Amino acid sequence: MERDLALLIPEIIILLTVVFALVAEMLRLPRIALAIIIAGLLLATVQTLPLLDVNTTVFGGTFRIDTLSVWAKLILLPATVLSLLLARAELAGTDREGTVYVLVCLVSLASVLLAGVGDTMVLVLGILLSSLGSFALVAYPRDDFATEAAMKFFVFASVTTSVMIFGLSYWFGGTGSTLLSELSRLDSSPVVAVIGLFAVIIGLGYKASLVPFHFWAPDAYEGAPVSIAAYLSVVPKIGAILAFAQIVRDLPITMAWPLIIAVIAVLSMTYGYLAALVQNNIVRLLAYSSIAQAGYFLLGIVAVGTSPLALPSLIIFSAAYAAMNLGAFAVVMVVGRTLETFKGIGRNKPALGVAMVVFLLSLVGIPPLAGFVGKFLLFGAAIEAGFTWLVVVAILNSVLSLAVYLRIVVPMYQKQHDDSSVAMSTPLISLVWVIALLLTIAIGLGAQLLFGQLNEYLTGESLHCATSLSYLS
Amino acid sequence: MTAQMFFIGFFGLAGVWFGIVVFRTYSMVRSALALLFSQTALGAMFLSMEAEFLGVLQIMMMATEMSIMAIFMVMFMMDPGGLGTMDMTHQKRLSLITGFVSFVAAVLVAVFVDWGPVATSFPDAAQQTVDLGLELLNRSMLIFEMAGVTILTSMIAATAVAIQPVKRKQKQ
Amino acid sequence: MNLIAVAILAPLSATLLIMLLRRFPATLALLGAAIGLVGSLELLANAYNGLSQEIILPGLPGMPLRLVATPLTALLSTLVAVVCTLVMVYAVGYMKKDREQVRFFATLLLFAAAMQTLVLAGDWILLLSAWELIGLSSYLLIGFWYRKPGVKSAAMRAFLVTRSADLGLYVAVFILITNAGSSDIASTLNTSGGPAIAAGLLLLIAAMGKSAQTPLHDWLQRAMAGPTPVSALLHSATLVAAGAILLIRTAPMLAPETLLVIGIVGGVTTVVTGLIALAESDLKRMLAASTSSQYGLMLIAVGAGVPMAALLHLIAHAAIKSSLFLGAGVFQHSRDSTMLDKLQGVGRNQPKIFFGFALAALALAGIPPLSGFFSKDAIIAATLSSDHIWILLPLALAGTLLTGGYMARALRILWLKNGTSQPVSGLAWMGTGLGGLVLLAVILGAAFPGLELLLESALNIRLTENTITRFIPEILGLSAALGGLLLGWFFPVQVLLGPILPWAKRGFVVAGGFDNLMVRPALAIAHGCEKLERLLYKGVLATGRLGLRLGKAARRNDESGIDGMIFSFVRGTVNLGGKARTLQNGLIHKELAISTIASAVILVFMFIVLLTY
Amino acid sequence: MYPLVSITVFLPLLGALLVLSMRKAPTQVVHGIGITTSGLTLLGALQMWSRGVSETGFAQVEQIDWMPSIGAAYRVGVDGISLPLVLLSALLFFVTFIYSAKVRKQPHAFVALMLLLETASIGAFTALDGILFYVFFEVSLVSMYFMIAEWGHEDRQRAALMFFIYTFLGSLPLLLAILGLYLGSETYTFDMRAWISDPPLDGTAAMLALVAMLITFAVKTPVFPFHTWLPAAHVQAPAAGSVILAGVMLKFGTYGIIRFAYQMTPDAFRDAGLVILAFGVVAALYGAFAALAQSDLKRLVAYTSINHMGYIIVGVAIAALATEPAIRATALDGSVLQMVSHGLVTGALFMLVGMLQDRANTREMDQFGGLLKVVPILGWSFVLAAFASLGLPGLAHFPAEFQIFLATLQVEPIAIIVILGIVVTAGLYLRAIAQVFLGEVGEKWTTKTMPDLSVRELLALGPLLLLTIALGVAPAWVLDVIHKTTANWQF
Amino acid sequence: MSPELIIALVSGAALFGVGIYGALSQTNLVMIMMGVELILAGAMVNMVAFWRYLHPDNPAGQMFVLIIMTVMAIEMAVGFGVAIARFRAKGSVEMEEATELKG
Repeated sequence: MERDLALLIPEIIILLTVVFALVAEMLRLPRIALAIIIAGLLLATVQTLPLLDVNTTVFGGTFRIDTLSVWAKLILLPATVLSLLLARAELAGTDREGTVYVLVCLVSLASVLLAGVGDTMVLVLGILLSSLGSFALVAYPRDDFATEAAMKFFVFASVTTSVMIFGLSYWFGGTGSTLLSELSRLDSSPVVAVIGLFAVIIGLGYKASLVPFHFWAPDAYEGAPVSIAAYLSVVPKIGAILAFAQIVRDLPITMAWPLIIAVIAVLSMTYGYLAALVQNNIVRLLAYSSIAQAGYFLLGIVAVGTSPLALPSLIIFSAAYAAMNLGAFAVVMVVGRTLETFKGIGRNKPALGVAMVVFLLSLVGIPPLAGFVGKFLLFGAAIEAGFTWLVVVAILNSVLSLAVYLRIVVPMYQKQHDDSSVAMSTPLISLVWVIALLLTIAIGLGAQLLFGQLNEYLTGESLHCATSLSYLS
Repeated sequence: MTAQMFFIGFFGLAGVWFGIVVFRTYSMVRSALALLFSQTALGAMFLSMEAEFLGVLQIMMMATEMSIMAIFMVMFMMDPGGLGTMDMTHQKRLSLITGFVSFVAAVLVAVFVDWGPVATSFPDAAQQTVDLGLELLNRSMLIFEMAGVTILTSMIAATAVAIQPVKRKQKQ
Repeated sequence: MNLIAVAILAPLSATLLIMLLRRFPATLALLGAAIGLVGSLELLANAYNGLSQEIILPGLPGMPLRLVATPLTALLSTLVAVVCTLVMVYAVGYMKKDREQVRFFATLLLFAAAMQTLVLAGDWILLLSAWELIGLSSYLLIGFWYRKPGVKSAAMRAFLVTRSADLGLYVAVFILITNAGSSDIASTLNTSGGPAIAAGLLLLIAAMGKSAQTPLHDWLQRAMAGPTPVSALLHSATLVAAGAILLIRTAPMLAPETLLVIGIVGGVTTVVTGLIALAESDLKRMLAASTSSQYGLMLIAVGAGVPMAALLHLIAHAAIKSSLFLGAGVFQHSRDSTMLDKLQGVGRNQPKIFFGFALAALALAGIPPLSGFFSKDAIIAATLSSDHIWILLPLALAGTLLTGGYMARALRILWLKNGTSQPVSGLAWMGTGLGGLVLLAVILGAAFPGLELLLESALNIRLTENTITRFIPEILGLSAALGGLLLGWFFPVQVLLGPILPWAKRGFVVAGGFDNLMVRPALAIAHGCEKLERLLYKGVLATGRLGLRLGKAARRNDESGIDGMIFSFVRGTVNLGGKARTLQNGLIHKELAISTIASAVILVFMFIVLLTY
Repeated sequence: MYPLVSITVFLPLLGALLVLSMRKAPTQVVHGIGITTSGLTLLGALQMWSRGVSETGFAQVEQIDWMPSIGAAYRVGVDGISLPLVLLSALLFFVTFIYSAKVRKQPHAFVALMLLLETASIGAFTALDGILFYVFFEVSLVSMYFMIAEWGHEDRQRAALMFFIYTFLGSLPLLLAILGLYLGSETYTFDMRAWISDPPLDGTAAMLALVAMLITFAVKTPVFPFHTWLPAAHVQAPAAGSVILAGVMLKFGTYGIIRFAYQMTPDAFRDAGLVILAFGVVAALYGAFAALAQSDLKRLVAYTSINHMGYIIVGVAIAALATEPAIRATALDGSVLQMVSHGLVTGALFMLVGMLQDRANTREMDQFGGLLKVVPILGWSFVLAAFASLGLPGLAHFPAEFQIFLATLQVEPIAIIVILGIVVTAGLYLRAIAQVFLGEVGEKWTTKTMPDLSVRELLALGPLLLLTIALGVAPAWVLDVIHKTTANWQF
Repeated sequence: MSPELIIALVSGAALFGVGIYGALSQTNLVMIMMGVELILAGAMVNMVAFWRYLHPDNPAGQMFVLIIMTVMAIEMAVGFGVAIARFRAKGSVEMEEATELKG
């Protein structure tokens, strides 16, 4: 028990942070709440570092401390901090802004837990926890849009989650356990495995906004404050994706689940970019783009278990995605929500323009930016898993994505915008996009720093895959 | 046909029937009450499956929950009494088909999957509770704690969403 | 210092000096030409003494560039140098009033250097390079007065026609190199069989282009748009000669079949262009046509298997034709025109020049003891010895006859009647150059036996076969020449040519000539490509638009769900309480329904996958 | 030994950062930095040249671990194929900087972008790592997009987009191929040397990878059906952009075809040789004919690029089809030399067209006439460059094309039909010269409206023209380097 | 295979079907929530049955039921929170009136 708790120190720190922040919020001291949370999250991040070499489970396998979950913390907690800075910039002075910070922190906790999920109950609670906070965050402005968005979000979430729970009950029937590690028993009863997986696809598909469970996402992002949209598009989504990876790691490969995930990946990428192609609201555009990016994540999922590249690629793309997406949203906060506001911004604010271009090109996957490295590894993993066709589709979609993102870039460098006023520009936002920019470039160039760590670590891990990473020197 | 079987079937049927009733009335209050009955029937069904702790818990929790729900019904409905015959549904046929298909699919799975050997022995009620307690505080402690955090979050979230800010009113 | 280098580098460095200094162009040009001439002469002297020289330069990998001075090449080099020098002397006078002497002399010298390279080249790559470079410099020279109307098209045509024909040389060179495994000309001459025939015919095409053989003779007449010294140079020993020189040099490898084709091409050319010359109303154009005709005669000689005869005629013709052109240039200056009807009687104003001109004309016609007589005689002798005597001999005789005819006609027009002329400046220079060339034209015949001996000693090419006595060809040639002269002097051209006169005046253009056969189709293809290009462009844009449309469709789908299906269900919704609710888009339940249906599909798909795996 | 190659590659990047950090610096200073940096880079390239290449494999290799766990590293080095291209790039950038020292519109961004482009270009030619190559390849794309979009002419946005989308679309298959090669390699490495010495793929996989790579490089080169972006991009690009685009970036395509397609999937390439050859022939002829139909001088030059690049494709295909090492070496020598020649000649031509446009604000040929009289130096330079472009002996293109055609005839005689291209190009250039420079001078062109070349322009143009002649007269100094590699080609 | 298990599972399936119908067909947020409750009830029935007849030795089954109950309660609570917020903003919790966000 002590050992388990020691391994859960980062999570515990987050929880304590929440408690203290709540107190601060009750005292109407939002700035202090924010400070506490940021300090707590950073502390939790730091406390995660000693766990880098750990590969174990706690509480009888219900939670996994392994590469995915540790790196999820290392990626998601800093991303949360950045989101909080954005939120502070956007929401400072509004009523109960501290609640937002607390909820963000809780959702991050849920996402972090999801990334280490080892038990179906953790999965259920993780999704629920992350959804609950998200509803409140989306509804925070309490205006027409926000409440509508929250309502739709809620309906979608509750229906999909409950269907997932219903489906998961069959897994218990099949294995007699709620542990994911027991899923290999389902080898003999594939129907049950399929039903359960189907349920998981629905539940996590909703959470990661995969087509066809994506409908809530554009509405929610549009209705929510931009900073919250940025947060939602990054942290809970990555948590859900990593949870997905944790689950499929234990599925018997014989039931050919990668194929169905590949199909969903194709749907997500294609639909997301197609829909993004006609958006004039940049937040919506980025929402659809994040749907498509989720499809790219699935390229890593299909390779889990067959390619040693799968997990590293997922992690690196997560980091890349977090950096570039947060950066793009931060720029949107500065410039404004519509395409029109972007006109000429590249000339008026060259640094900001360059940053946006970098983020968007990284989202497209142009080297040497972070998005490229991530996608490249994902492609490699998928090819190694035998999904070359999927990679071809992904690459074709990258072309589509180019069109999508160029729709933002092109007006940026078009004719001069008359009034060079911007929606909002505070040092905080600037700080965020500068950090995101540096990270986007740094991850692109220094992927090895991440990868070396991952590789070293993964070699010691017992994967289901026959190959190990040892020959990848 | 054992008694257990009968009771399970009976309460199951009752639960389903009240479930259907939920969507067949034009009054939300009635719907809430129907749901209450449905859930209670399920609680009884659990009891007949010798899961006593769960059964009791179900009945107690649902009673509370549904009463709250009924109160909200009154708050939000234009026609809480269901005096009119206002239809509260849309895309009915599609929903019907979907619901029916889901039902059939689930039944098919239930019937045609080889669930393996039926357990011959099972712990008595007291042992169950002990087991559950041990499970709660041992293996599933993290889950338990997560549930707690989730409840905390739901409180924060619900209040954050629902409570009208004071400042804003002043502004207006 | 190597003499080959002197022969080439002297004019080349003079070019560069002129371009750099931009002054004393005439002096430098003369100096360069003279030094080159000395070099060439010494080369010839060395060759006479049995010494041959060679320079090997790094070129393409495995294919070094060579310059060789064999008796043949040394002789040709000397010829080029002599003519160049004399033309240069003449040009000093001719160009006195022109303001762009720098450009003129620089180009002229460049041309001379390129020509020297061509004749001295010992490997195919260098020969090809020089071949193209003389094309370039002739383009520049012909286009010298680029602002004059017609000049640019003349220059362009000259370059284009020759370059098109040059493709033959390119391919022939490739074939020869492939076959011999070396680009050395000497070693490729051993080629035989199919490659030899193919290469020979391709070389003929190239030669036809450069030597303006029918049907590619048109450009040469148009090239008269350039200054007269240029014409003199191009038409005598250089540009046009390149074709004949090429065939002479490669004669050892030419197969009998190729030789026959060459002979026929030459024969046809000599007759066709002879007729054109006869009908021509412009002195310089007439001389140009005559050049084609004379080269036709040379090709007959090559075709008859006696390239030596061709070579002799080439040498004689070089001196003669440059004299004629230089004379024509003086006439042009005195009357400001080259049209024959404006030049009537100009000979009386410039009697000395006319005397030289007439001597050269007679030499060209083949009147003994002028040089042309001997070379023509050699050609006719060659046809007599040929296997195809009945084809080649009549053609050669007809060519000779026509030569006499048009030269007599020209002389008659230039001498009879009176006209007024203006004084010509720089006459001294022009006279000197002209005099030198006329002198050569007159006396070169005496040098022929010596030349034959020289070349025989080098065993480079086959000698005139003396099996038939020289008497017969002499008689035949002389009578044809005299007959031609008499006809030309006494009968007007209308009588001589009769019905074909208009056709001949137009240069026997077949099917619209070059324009219709080459330019139009090329432009048509080009415009076709352009159309295709537009189409492609549109195609790309259309694809882009398709993508956009798909995107819009995706959005609509999101807005209204799978419309048709759901709409009918929703329409059935009863709306009670008098509260009409309008159905709107963007409804969560529809989206949920889509999700549900889609997930059902996914489930089915999963089971299908499950069953198939 | 200091890391010369890396210094040469990243020197421009340093310059770019310097420029960006000096936001207040006046225009002249900025251009001065650009010229100096590119000049130093040129010196670096020259020193690389003096260090030479080795007979086997790559020389001057520098290597630092980057992502060792997936076998990606920073590896640069040169061989006889890349070294001339490096020198060419450095030179072209240098002269382009001199030429564009007049740019007044956002000089900081311009110079920084150009320097970035220079790093990307030299980097792409020296990269010996699959990922590194791709990185440089894409960076060049982005820089060029902004170059066209920002400093281009009338319809620049559209052209830039077209360029970007087209080449980006084209570059993705390469990514796929690189992944394939990577996963096919025994030790999971991105080392291009390993891929070359031991081609990782065979059979259908190799063919698929080949097709992917060919698509990429065919778009970049560009080859006939994929070329539509080129005229648009060229016409709209600023003169400096055109020079770089034609002089350097088109070479990525042909370089890639040799380095990747040919060297890494040699067997598949040989199997597909005839098809590639056909594409090359069609491209060469189509480019020539399409150029003939143009009335816009810049489009004309752009289309002739397609023609010249077609010859290179022909050369490479012939090299693959050839069985004799000597012939293969000839074909490759010709192809590589053709890249260099094309860079010099077309660079000069685009510069000249740019100078004309600067003076006249039009590129339509029928607007001009008799300009030789007004701007003799410009005119004669154009004539020289045009004749070089049409393959006149003694000028840069001749030795290259000669070798290509020679090898073509030896290997696939029917393909010699491609030689028709040289007549068509001759025709179109003569037509252009006649229309623009010969004939009567138009009234509006006086020495006032159209001054002759300035010193700056001469300095920019001079090196290119001199090298054009030098390469034509004595190609050996470049060919020796190329031949060293091609003569020892290992298959 | 025990008939009790089947009966229970069929009941669960029926509840699930009804719940799905409700979630899809209702126009009102609260009613949709009821549908969700029924789906979850179905899941509970399944879980209890599986635990009782297949894996009584694993208390995780019961635990899961507890969790599902929690989920039901929490969803209801938060659902009402959202509903209140919506009601305040718009005066109705009808889904069909929530059409501002689309596209």
